[in-house]
Amino acid sequence: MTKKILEERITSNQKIAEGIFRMTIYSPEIAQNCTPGQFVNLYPRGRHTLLPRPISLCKIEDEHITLVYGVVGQGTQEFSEYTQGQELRVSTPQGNGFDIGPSLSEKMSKFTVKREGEVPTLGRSELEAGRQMTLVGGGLGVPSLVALAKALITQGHHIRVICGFRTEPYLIEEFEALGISLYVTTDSGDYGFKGTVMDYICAHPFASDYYYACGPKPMLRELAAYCREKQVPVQVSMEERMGCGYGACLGCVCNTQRGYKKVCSEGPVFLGEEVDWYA
Amino acid sequence: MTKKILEERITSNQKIAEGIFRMTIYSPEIAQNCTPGQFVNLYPRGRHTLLPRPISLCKIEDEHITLVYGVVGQGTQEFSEYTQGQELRVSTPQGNGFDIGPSLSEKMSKFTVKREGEVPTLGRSELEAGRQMTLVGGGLGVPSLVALAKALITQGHHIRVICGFRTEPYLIEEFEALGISLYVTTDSGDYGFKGTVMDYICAHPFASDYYYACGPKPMLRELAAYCREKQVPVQVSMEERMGCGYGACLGCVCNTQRGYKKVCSEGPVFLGEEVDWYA
Amino acid sequence: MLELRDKQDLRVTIAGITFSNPITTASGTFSAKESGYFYDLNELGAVITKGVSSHAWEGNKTPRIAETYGGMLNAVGLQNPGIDDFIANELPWLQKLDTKIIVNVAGKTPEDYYTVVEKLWHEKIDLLEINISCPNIKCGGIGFGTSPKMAAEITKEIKKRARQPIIMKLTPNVTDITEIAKAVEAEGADGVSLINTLLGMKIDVHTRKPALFNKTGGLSGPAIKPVAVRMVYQVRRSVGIPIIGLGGIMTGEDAAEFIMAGADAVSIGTAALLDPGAPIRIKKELIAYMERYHFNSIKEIRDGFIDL
Amino acid sequence: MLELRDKQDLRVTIAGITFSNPITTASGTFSAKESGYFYDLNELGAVITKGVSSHAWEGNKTPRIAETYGGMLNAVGLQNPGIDDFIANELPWLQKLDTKIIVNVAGKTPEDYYTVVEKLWHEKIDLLEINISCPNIKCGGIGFGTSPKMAAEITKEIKKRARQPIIMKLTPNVTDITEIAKAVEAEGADGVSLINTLLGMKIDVHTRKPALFNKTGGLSGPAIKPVAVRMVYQVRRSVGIPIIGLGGIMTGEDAAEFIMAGADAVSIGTAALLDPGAPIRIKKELIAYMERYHFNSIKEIRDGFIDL
Ligand SMILES: Cc1cc2nc3c(=O)[nH]c(=O)nc-3n(C[C@H](O)[C@H](O)[C@H](O)COP(=O)(O)OP(=O)(O)OC[C@H]3O[C@@H](n4cnc5c(N)ncnc54)[C@H](O)[C@@H]3O)c2cc1C
Ligand SMILES: Cc1cc2nc3c(=O)[nH]c(=O)nc-3n(C[C@H](O)[C@H](O)[C@H](O)COP(=O)(O)OP(=O)(O)OC[C@H]3O[C@@H](n4cnc5c(N)ncnc54)[C@H](O)[C@@H]3O)c2cc1C
Ligand SMILES: Cc1cc2nc3c(=O)[nH]c(=O)nc-3n(C[C@H](O)[C@H](O)[C@H](O)COP(=O)(O)O)c2cc1C
Ligand SMILES: Cc1cc2nc3c(=O)[nH]c(=O)nc-3n(C[C@H](O)[C@H](O)[C@H](O)COP(=O)(O)O)c2cc1C
Ligand code: FES
Ligand code: FES
Repeated sequence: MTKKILEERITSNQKIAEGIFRMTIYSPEIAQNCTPGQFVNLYPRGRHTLLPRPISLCKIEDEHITLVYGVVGQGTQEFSEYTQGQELRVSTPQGNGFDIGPSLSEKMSKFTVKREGEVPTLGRSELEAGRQMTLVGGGLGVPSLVALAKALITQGHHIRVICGFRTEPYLIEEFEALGISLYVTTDSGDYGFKGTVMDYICAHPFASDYYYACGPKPMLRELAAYCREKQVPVQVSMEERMGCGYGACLGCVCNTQRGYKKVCSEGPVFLGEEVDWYA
Repeated sequence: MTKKILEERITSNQKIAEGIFRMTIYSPEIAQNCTPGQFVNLYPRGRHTLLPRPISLCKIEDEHITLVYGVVGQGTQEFSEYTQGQELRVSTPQGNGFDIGPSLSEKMSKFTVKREGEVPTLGRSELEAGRQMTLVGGGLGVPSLVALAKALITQGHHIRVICGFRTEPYLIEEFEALGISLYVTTDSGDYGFKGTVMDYICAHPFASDYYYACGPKPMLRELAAYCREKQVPVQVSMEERMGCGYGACLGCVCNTQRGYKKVCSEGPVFLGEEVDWYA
Repeated sequence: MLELRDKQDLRVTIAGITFSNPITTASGTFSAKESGYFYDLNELGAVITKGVSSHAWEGNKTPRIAETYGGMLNAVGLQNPGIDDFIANELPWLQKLDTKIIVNVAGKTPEDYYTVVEKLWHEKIDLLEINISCPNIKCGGIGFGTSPKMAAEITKEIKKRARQPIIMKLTPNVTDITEIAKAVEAEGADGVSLINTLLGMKIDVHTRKPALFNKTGGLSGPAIKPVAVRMVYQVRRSVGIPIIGLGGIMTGEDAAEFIMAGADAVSIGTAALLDPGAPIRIKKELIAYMERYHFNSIKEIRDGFIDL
Repeated sequence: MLELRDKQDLRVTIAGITFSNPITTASGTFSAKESGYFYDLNELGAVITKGVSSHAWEGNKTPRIAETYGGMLNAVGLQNPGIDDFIANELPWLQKLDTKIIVNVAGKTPEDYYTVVEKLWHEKIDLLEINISCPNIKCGGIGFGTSPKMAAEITKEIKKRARQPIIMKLTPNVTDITEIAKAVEAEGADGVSLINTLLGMKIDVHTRKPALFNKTGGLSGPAIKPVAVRMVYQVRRSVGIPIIGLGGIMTGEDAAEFIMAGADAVSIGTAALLDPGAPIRIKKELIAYMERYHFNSIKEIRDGFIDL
């Protein structure tokens, strides 16, 4: 009895790029009990669209959370029409979020539940000291890296962020405000490096102790292969179409070395190593 | 190509009795092309409630129409939550309305279509001069009598209105403002005469050249039987569950001496004589 | 990357009859007179009439309509004035239109169907849609549609007697729709329409009575679309004859979905009750969809489906 | 006219087992662990587990879920760790609860079912729900549920091997559900659950592919409620054994509707995906409904139905 569906108030909801919106919600209950990489379920009001829409936490403040979402279908279209002051149905945080090292793992375990033996162990030692971390994001995978970057900085790591977009980048100023190394790519070449994030990584070799990534599956797959070759750990945040969004329906599985795992409750973050990319 | 679904603006929407709301809509297009007894279809936005809700015209002004409706289910619940300034989907006027005499019949024929031989003829001569008219309404049938009373006064008739309610009456002030004889009954006896309108009529015999009625079917049936006995014409506005509300689906029929007739496009007003009350 | 393109070619051909576009009106949800107040009927690919029977039918008592979540139930019971009245009073009016005419034929006995198709022999109409699937008629109709044997039999007999091509309208209330489709194809059906309504029921827990006088009724509207798409998909892979697809089409994208599943044309039913101009809106949306994805013809949409 | 009344008696008895209330969890939409974060599981009349098979099943590839108008499609494909894992890891946990336990049994072959029910012989569980109706398993499952003969056969054989009473879960994808219900009753089924999902399909016209990896899937949610109510109504008038009614129940009034149609208990499925606490909310709403209309027991609701 620790999870809930809340009715929370929207404090702002604005377009930040073509088809991309940023929504801020007043919710101390969520803000004080979440970690980067977790997501919330938003429940549309349009009663013919029944299922929740999972959206990652982008920024976590004392009493507010920020979500950044793209308008791709009916649910997100509806969200984009919400106005400041309106209430929306939102779940408490779901999933396990990124593993960002020992000092936070205690906090994490309060809000996430893993069966014995299921905690990823590979790469945990790498998280212990001030390391060189690379965060790789593609499109609507970029938002969840904002909260992650901030948390990793607090842990004393050195952060490099590489973000890819189709044509128009967003959230750039958020990363810049953190004072980290930022590299932007666009498919169109309209901004930054022309190409994908993987094109960029291959063209500009650099050293990195650890990778985190969120974005489209082909990007994650390529990055996981790259990291395996380099023998560097990578955590990937997987996306899958969901039914319940809280672990009851087995709708959202990801194929791993240990069989199908639920993205919503056992993910969305997995080690690149454990995902069966070609299932 | 003369009918339309309009997006019109609500100018007010207020509770006037327990569970009863009055909505005013700015719509010159409707207001200038309708007659008493016609109705409009309101289309809910809640996309799981698909079908239109027929609501009678209660008041017709130059550029506004007023609807009075009871909250009985999901559709009317939704309407009751609409606020001033909001737009709603509303059809142009449907059905034939009350036949209120020759001077208006020309106007009527512009907006309603009847097949040859289907125009009620009984009682038309009675409409020609300044007669004694009785309007009988029950519950949510009362609203449509407001517009009717006003139109009949304009025609120079003498009007008596008898309205029945469960416990709490409404629209009383509208009738009083017309300066006509008004008799109110309530089932509970909380207001006016205790009993039904038929109880009232039987208890207080009076002379009347013509009757109009709108209300629950049992009331209409009793009144029609009464009028037949008295050999006085009566026009009744029938209610039936609708599909399309414009004559396409045959969902809303009323059994008449000439077979099933569509309430939405061939009614809702019928002569008491032509309805087959015991079908 | 915008190129100059020709206007899309929306034409489709069903049983040798070419429609200007794939949009038709689902039987029972369209009245030429009443629908004609809302839009120009000539814009339709074809009109499909309300079911016509050998003699006048009264239909069921009211309530005939009930609303459900994302759908509706109807138990109209095929009220219609009979074929003679139809030919005398309605058909001449339809024949003035510049669109194709499909007459939907209803019956309780085989003879009922024969009478109607024989009386239509000399009439200028394009196609017949034979409803062997109405759930609201006690004594027959749906019976023919639920057994492959009976469906085959009635198809064969009607085919002998009809001058116009016949489209058999099938019921979804069966274990295996492909069996029925194959049976009617084997006996010479020129096409199939699917689906008719799903048999449903609603109880009003406030009045404590069935919401329909007839108790059960036919479920239609967007709620049933996934069942309809599945059946069109299955039937497309089982028979070679054309398919008119319907069941819950509300938008141009829904129409495209049916075409991808295998429909040659589509019908708009319930959508036209809640939006009288729906057939024309849906046609426009279908064109917009084709423009967006650079489809130049209905066939290109169908072929665009990636069904690995 | 308000009188002082006792608290309503919500108890219902199915095959000799008395539930504290008629609310149960539809198989496959409930996880004791995950659902238990949202509400007190002891409030349920019974828990019904996800389908359990003789060995671990992988289930289908993703996407397994698609949304439709007022409903959803799923093609999970009965992923489960198998009966041994279930008995070792899940059952002990369920047995600590103060509610009834119904284990849903899945199989592709008759032997699959036998293995599961035999392994459950010694376990403290209350009822078995035998799923002969899953549309997402290629090699079987639904096959048993679509033919009266096969349904009868499998019922008879399972009945021989099971210690607990068996509830046969039927598929709605049949021409006549009453035939199947009568067949399983004749062979000793202690009850029936209806309905499982309707077979449906969705094509994403943007990606131009089926929305589900498995192409077709099971349609559930409020969209299908009228079909479910109709089937419960028909089956109630065809057999004497108890019925667990389900299919699109979203509110307490929906639960009352199923009870009026003839259900002895109800299951909450899709509603719990969009509102994890739905079973308990629906229970409260059912109580409120009973208060409003002065029903004191579930039987009084059923008897309150006016079916002229
Ligand atoms: C763990 C997790 C975290 C996520 N975090 C985020 C996040 O932070 N930000 C974010 O934006 N998303 C995020 N997503 C994705 C997000 O959940 C989906 O984009 C959202 O649920 C889509 O809902 P919808 O109703 O708008 O689209 P739906 O109607 O469900 O449609 C979705 C898909 O249908 C197709 N489609 C529908 N309509 C159209 C159209 N008109 N044109 C073209 N294609 C169409 C597209 O393929 C589209 O992606 C996340 C997903 C997961 C699983
Ligand atoms: C020609 C015509 C003119 C009309 N004019 C008017 C008018 O001027 N004013 C007016 O108010 N109505 C009028 N009506 C009736 C009006 O159309 C209906 O009341 C309305 O469509 C109901 O819609 P709904 O969605 O609110 O109710 P629905 O959800 O459709 O439910 C309707 C019925 O279900 C039952 N019901 C549903 N929920 C509940 C509940 N919570 N408690 C108890 N019972 C329930 C009741 O029996 C109720 O009447 C008219 C009808 C016709 C045919
Ligand atoms: C009010 C109504 C009346 C109908 N009457 C007929 C009919 O006379 N003949 C027929 O073949 N189908 C009839 N149908 C079925 C429709 O033509 C169509 O097959 C079904 O409604 C599914 O399509 P939809 O979801 O777009 O409405 C009727 C449907 C409705 C809603
Ligand atoms: C995601 C999902 C998984 C399901 N898995 C099972 C299952 O394992 N066994 C079973 O008998 N029914 C299964 N069902 C069917 C449901 O138990 C239920 O019969 C159906 O969904 C209709 O009820 P609803 O509309 O309330 O969801 C599943 C349904 C869903 C939505
Ligand atoms: S979405 Fe239901 S288990 Fe993940
Ligand atoms: S409601 Fe459709 S004909 Fe009257």
